[in-house]
Amino acid sequence: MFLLETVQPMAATGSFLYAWLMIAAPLVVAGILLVGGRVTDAWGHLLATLAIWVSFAVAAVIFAEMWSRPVGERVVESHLYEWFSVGSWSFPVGLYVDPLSILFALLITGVGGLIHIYSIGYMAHDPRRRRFFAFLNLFVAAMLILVLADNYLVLFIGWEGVGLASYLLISFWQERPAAAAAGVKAFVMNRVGDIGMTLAIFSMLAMFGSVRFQTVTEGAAQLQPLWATMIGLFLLLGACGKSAQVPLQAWLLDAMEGPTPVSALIHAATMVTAGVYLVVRSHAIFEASPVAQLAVVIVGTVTLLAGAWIGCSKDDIKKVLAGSTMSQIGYMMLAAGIGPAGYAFAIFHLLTHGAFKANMFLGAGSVMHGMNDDVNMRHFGNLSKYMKVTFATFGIGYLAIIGFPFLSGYFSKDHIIEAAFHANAVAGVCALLGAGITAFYMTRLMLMTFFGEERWLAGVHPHESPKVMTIPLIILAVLSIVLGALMNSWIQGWLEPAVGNHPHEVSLIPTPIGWATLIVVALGVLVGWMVFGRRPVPAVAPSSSNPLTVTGRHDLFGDAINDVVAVAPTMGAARGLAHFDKHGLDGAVDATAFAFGGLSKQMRKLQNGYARSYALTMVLGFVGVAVLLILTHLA
Amino acid sequence: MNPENYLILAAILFAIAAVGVLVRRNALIAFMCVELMLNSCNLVLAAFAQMRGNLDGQVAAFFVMVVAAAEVVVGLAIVMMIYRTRRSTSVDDANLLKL
Amino acid sequence: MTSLLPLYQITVPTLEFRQLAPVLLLFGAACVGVLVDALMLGRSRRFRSEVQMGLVLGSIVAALVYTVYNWRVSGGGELVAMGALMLDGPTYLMWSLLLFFGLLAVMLFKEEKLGGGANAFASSAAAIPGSVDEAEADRYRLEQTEIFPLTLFSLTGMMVFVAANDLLTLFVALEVFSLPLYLMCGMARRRRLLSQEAALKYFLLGAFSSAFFLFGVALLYGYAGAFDLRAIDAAVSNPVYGRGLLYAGLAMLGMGLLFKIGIVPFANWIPDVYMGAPTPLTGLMAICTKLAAFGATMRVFFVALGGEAWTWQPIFAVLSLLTMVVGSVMALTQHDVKRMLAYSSIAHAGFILTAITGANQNVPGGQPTAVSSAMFYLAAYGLATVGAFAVVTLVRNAAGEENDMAGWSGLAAKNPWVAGAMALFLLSMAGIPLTGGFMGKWMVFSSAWFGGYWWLVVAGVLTSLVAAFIYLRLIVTMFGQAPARTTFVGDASYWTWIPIIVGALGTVVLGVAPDLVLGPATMLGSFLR
Amino acid sequence: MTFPWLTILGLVPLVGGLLLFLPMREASKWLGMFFALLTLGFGIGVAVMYTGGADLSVQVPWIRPLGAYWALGLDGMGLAMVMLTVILTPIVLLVEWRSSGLAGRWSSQAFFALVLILEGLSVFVFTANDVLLFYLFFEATLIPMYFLIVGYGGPKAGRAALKFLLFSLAGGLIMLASVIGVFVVSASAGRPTYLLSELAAVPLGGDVGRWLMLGFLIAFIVKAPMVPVHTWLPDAAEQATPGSATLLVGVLDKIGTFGMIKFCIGLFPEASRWVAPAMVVLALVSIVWGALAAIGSKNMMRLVSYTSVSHFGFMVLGIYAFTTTSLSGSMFYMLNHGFSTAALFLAVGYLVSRRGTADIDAFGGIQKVAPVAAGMLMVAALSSLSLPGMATFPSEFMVMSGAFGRYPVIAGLSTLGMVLSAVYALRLYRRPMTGPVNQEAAAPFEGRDLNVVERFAMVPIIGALLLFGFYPQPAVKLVEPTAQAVMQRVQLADPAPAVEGVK
Repeated sequence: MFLLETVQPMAATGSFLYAWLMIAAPLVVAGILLVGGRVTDAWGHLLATLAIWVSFAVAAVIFAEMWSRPVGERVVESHLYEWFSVGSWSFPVGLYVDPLSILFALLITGVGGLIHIYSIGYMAHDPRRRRFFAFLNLFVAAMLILVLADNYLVLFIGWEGVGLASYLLISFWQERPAAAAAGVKAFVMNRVGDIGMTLAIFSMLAMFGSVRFQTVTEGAAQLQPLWATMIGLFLLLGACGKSAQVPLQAWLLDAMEGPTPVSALIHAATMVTAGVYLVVRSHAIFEASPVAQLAVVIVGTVTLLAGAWIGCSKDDIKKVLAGSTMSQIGYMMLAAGIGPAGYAFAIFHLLTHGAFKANMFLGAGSVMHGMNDDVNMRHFGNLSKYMKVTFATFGIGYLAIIGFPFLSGYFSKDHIIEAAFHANAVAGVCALLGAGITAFYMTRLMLMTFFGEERWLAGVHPHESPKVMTIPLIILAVLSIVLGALMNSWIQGWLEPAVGNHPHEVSLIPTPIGWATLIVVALGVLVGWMVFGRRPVPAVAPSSSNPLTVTGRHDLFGDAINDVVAVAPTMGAARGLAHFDKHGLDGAVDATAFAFGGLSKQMRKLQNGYARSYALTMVLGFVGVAVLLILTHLA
Repeated sequence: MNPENYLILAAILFAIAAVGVLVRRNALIAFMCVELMLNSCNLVLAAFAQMRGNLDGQVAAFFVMVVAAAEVVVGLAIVMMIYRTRRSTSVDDANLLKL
Repeated sequence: MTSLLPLYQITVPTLEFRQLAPVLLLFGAACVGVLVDALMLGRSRRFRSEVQMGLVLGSIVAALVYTVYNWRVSGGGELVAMGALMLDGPTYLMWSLLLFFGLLAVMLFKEEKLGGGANAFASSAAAIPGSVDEAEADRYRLEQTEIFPLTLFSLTGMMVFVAANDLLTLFVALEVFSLPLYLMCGMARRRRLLSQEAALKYFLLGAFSSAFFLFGVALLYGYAGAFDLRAIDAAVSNPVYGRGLLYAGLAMLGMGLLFKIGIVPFANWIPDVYMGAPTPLTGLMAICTKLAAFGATMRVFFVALGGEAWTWQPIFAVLSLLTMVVGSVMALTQHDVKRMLAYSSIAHAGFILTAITGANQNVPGGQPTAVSSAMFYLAAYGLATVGAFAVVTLVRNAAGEENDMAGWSGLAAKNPWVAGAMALFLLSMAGIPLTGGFMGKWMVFSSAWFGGYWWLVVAGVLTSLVAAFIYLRLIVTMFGQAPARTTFVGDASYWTWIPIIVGALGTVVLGVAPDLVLGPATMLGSFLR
Repeated sequence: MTFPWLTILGLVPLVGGLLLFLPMREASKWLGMFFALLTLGFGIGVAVMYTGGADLSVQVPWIRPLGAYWALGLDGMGLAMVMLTVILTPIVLLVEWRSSGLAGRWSSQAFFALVLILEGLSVFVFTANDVLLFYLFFEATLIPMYFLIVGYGGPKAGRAALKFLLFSLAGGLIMLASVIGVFVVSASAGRPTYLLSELAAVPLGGDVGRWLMLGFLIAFIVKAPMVPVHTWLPDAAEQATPGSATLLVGVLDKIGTFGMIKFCIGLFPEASRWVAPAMVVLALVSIVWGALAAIGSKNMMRLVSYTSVSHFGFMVLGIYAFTTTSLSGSMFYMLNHGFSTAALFLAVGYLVSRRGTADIDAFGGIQKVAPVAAGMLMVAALSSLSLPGMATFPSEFMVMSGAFGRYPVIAGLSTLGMVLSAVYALRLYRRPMTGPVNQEAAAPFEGRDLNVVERFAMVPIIGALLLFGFYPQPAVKLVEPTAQAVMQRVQLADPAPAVEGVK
């Protein structure tokens, strides 16, 4: 292990002084909308959208200023106030603006802003639109706290804040029991991950007496290996929860119950990538523990395959995309676990994925918009004719994700696969395989949705969405095309102050592994076309005994496993304890009372009303006393 | 004669009287047994006065007699009252108050 | 002085009239009371009870004043009446308490408004229940007022009992205070059958136990050759004769005393007698008899038998444990309020006995002794008890007092003040803080602990929990249940209200500012030996 | 002697409460509220004086033969608890303004009187510097609480109240034995005293100290309440009105943890160190047990009270972990938990008052018809699950992170409580509020979302939760000196960071 070069943060100056505005704007607006009530119904959504763009503007200005600074001055720490301090521990609230976090801020506010605009159209007729925008703003604020925090505890505030917002938005249509349940499930599973987060924080406090990124990064190398591993694994657990990585993946599919813009923003572009951010941010810890690193690689690899598997077998368009999201985040995890070589690639893929996946989710939303909110792809077909803009933009996203040359996914994913091969052949092969599967199920999605015959349900009249929805799609599609090429050779250098890696040379020309990837992807597309493109798709899912399909349709039995491992025991214990309290503990108390009552009734029989019996009792008592006297004297 | 014999006699008397209280139902007889117990005490007092060589015990016996007389007055009054009400002097008949 | 009457000379006994004034006052008033009953005939007959009450109140108040005055003047610690009585700190303390509670309890005797112009006692106890005589006596208000002089006689006996310095005086006093009580027990106006039965039982068992008592006295006399307590103490320290006599005497004497207190297994009489006796008298017995008996027990065991403490302490410990448990447990399922209070009084006796078990006499630093602890407890208990029995007389149905707990349900809705006062008394008995009962419990338990009996304290607090349930049950009945239909709160005169109000105030004062009573009590806490 | 502010602070509500027993008409409520607000005013005044450095303690001999004093004083923890009491009381009065006088209940005048008496007694409990004085008021608080349950509770209130009283009395009486024991030991050591400051010099170590400490501890465990003597709380809370339940759980139960810190540890530092491992385990059991039982509860009031069992587990964990952080966290938690539980009970109470039952399955889709009520319940539930941004988070974090330094495994396992808290809190929201609108359940809510008074009552509570969530520093600094004093008393130092030389 080598000690990484780190850049000392400097105090905030210039536009950095206003970094807090990024968080404050959406937070304040969320507060206004929630407290203000119906008064704000008419213009609330506009205000909310404005707030996000204000944040974006601030982020952009800061980004520009950061770019203009020399590399050594790009990490800025701005202390806001003392949250609390106790004993020798101090927990300040501060912002940590560095090349990594500003990229996130741009992603969050940029994609967030687009999705806000999109939502204006998407949620136009929802009676609780104001609340929706308030929650979205709350989410953006929390997410910004997460990425801009200068220590793990403040990060945790954002971490939980996005969890809350995610819960609120998944359950947004709460009159649907499935949505309400999905929200709770998401929150609770995230909380399981939070065990890891909190334990990591506790461990850091025990080890360093501080949770500042700076302190942890500098001190990580001095950790005992055991503790480094522990902290690493704790962090990984947290990351798994938030990023829906195996084994805490089950909530993400259910989370698709939320409105589609939510799926796009939270469950594709931003929140679910927080785990990757966390691992990259904590790179020093992982570098101190090869075990933890390996664990990250394993989790990432397993998840990228698992997500892809699920993506292959779902008919629900959003769930396919959700599986795909899991899978893509698996790639990022894998990259982040590889070590210094992978951090930049993880972030790179994260950014491009944010663009094209948001694009596709919004596209799916647009499709649903035209299909009376149906999500079953078996009821779609031939939509390319009726929804041209949606089709075009979706198509670009499709090409980007499968890694069509020179679109954004091509650069970012190939780098990961290549890096994976260098680090760990097994992971590399899996990643390569995953790329093929990705191509397969995305092809399936495209074919079932936009091509083939029309399998629409009665009364459905597909139509293109309004401009307010298509314009964000177009912008995101453009980003999906150019982002990869723009950042390919730039990202490593840019992130150097944050992750301390020296850039590798990356070229636009495919390497041997790159070629292999292209071939595998092409194969995937071909197979997809062979299966779904050449013959009609049944409108009802054919029953299948293929274990792969069955497992995939059941989300790899994630719910069943959770049920057996956690839910059933917990609920059983809960009911058992509630019952035991009433009948066991209270029963014991009642039994004692009852026993005393019975004793009392028995003893009262001695009080039989006969004076002679009383006299006898007295004499016997006297004898007893006499015996006692004798006994005490013998003793 | 050994004065201790008086003590033994007194003890026997006391025991007999006490058993009498326990076994006899008739309130008057039970009451008489109590008096017998008091008298056995008198015997003890007198015997000890002799043994200890002072008169205190004997004087005390007189006090006891007076007290016993007073007790008789009260006791008979109560027994009479009960008898007039219930037409019975059985102690066991009076057992309304119990449990 | 080892004998009462020296053989060859007869001295004229000297009586210290000032010191003896409280006793003599009561005794004199009692005698006058007898005459009043006998001589006020014809027209003046109807004023009898007023005159009697005046006599009683006047004499008790005067005696109380005299007691306090004597205490200020003499400060305690002198033998009077030829060595028959010891006027030391505890004596003054107990006299004051006896007179105070006697005064409170006797007020209930005079309550006539509640019963529609008649008090709780039979107008003519000699008349057969249900007979023409009785009806006539009721109709023409041919009231006998012997209860008042009888009460005074009894109080006189109690005062002598707690001050007696020799066993013979003790015995005589025992009878003097018991005999009137036996009689009065049978004099209830209503439910006379029960009342008479109570009298019979009380008398028979009381006489039985005093025979044991007397036998014990005789044996101790045999052991020590004298009746004087200090002579016995001397004999215990320097034994001349075998200890068999001592132990047998101790046991029998103890039985007689514990019977009067009501310590299990000598307490069978308490529930029956308390239940059958007229309620105002129950109030008097519950506190004054107990107080006197405890006072005498402590005097005998601390002064005369203090040298044998290691012998009787374990026995007392066992008995107090037994008493606490039996009293509390048996009260748990009672439905009759008076009977419940009777059982609870047994339990309280057990709690107080723990203080005697501890037997801490001369403790440093002006802390409470066993005597002051027990007396404090009795004071707190007395206030609550007198008040509680006064409330019992108030809660009535068409036939008289409503003693069934079912009839008490929802009392709070009918008269929150009465229910509130009762709740206060019950809470005090349960030992809830800010009431006198709590401080009392604290005192007796700390006394026991000082004597090394910490396990008894633990057992005591656990028993307190059971005991608390008893009182809480009645509180729940009064406050938490729907009002019973046939029960009402009687319209009483101030003779009932004064004890209730004094009881309530006293209970709170003892709980909040115990120093007022505890200070003097602690000062007077040690017997002169 | 200075002006006895603390005595006045306790006497004002006591006198007010007693005054309210006098017959009067509608004015009684206003008078009651006046006294509650007056107390609040005094409380704020006392807080200002305390933070200004004024010495507010009084010490007057009270029962000389016992060495007991009328000794009142404040420390950070005491002030926090006093403030909690005086803030919650007017809120409770406001909430119960109408409902206390419903048919089948006692008069609302008596309710106001009892609440005020309870407030006064609580103030004395939290300020007593004398063991006997503390004990006296500790037990005395039971009585008004008992009547509050009996007189205003549900159909089984009598039984529940009795259970509450008997459990508390059981603990209290065991404590009485120890209180007496302390007297005996101190008297044997020379001069009897109950003054905390003087008892500090009395040797209360060894086996005797342990036994005496256990007596205190058992009472506080019952009071807090911790598993396995917690079963009285759900019953009492289920039957009590929301206002009474708030006072019961929010204020009265705090005496348990308060007592552990001030008396168990203050009097018996050595024995407390000895018992700490067991207490930590018991705390963990309480955390998990309470949370699970909350999940398994069908009655919302029961559910809320079970959450408190869990939360008290955290407080106890923080206390017996013996670090400055965890202790401060516990004390801070005591304050926050008061607000958090109040919010929960009041929010649930609003639902119950309209629907007439607390059965969680009797509701459904209420959010649609009563969004404000739903919002309140949501905020309350979030504070219960210690979401960052809520005041409960920093406190729970301090407890666990502090405890982690000494008992990593236990503290680690206690994080299970976090997960379970999410389950019960969201269950509490989801069942009544979400899903399809249950017509029968929703009818009573139609057009009857929270009224102005009900909203107004929630504002200070939620305000406090958010304020201390985002800016806990003042509260932490208030209680930290107490934590440091405890650390000094038990002679333990905070665990040092394992990695040296990093800053």
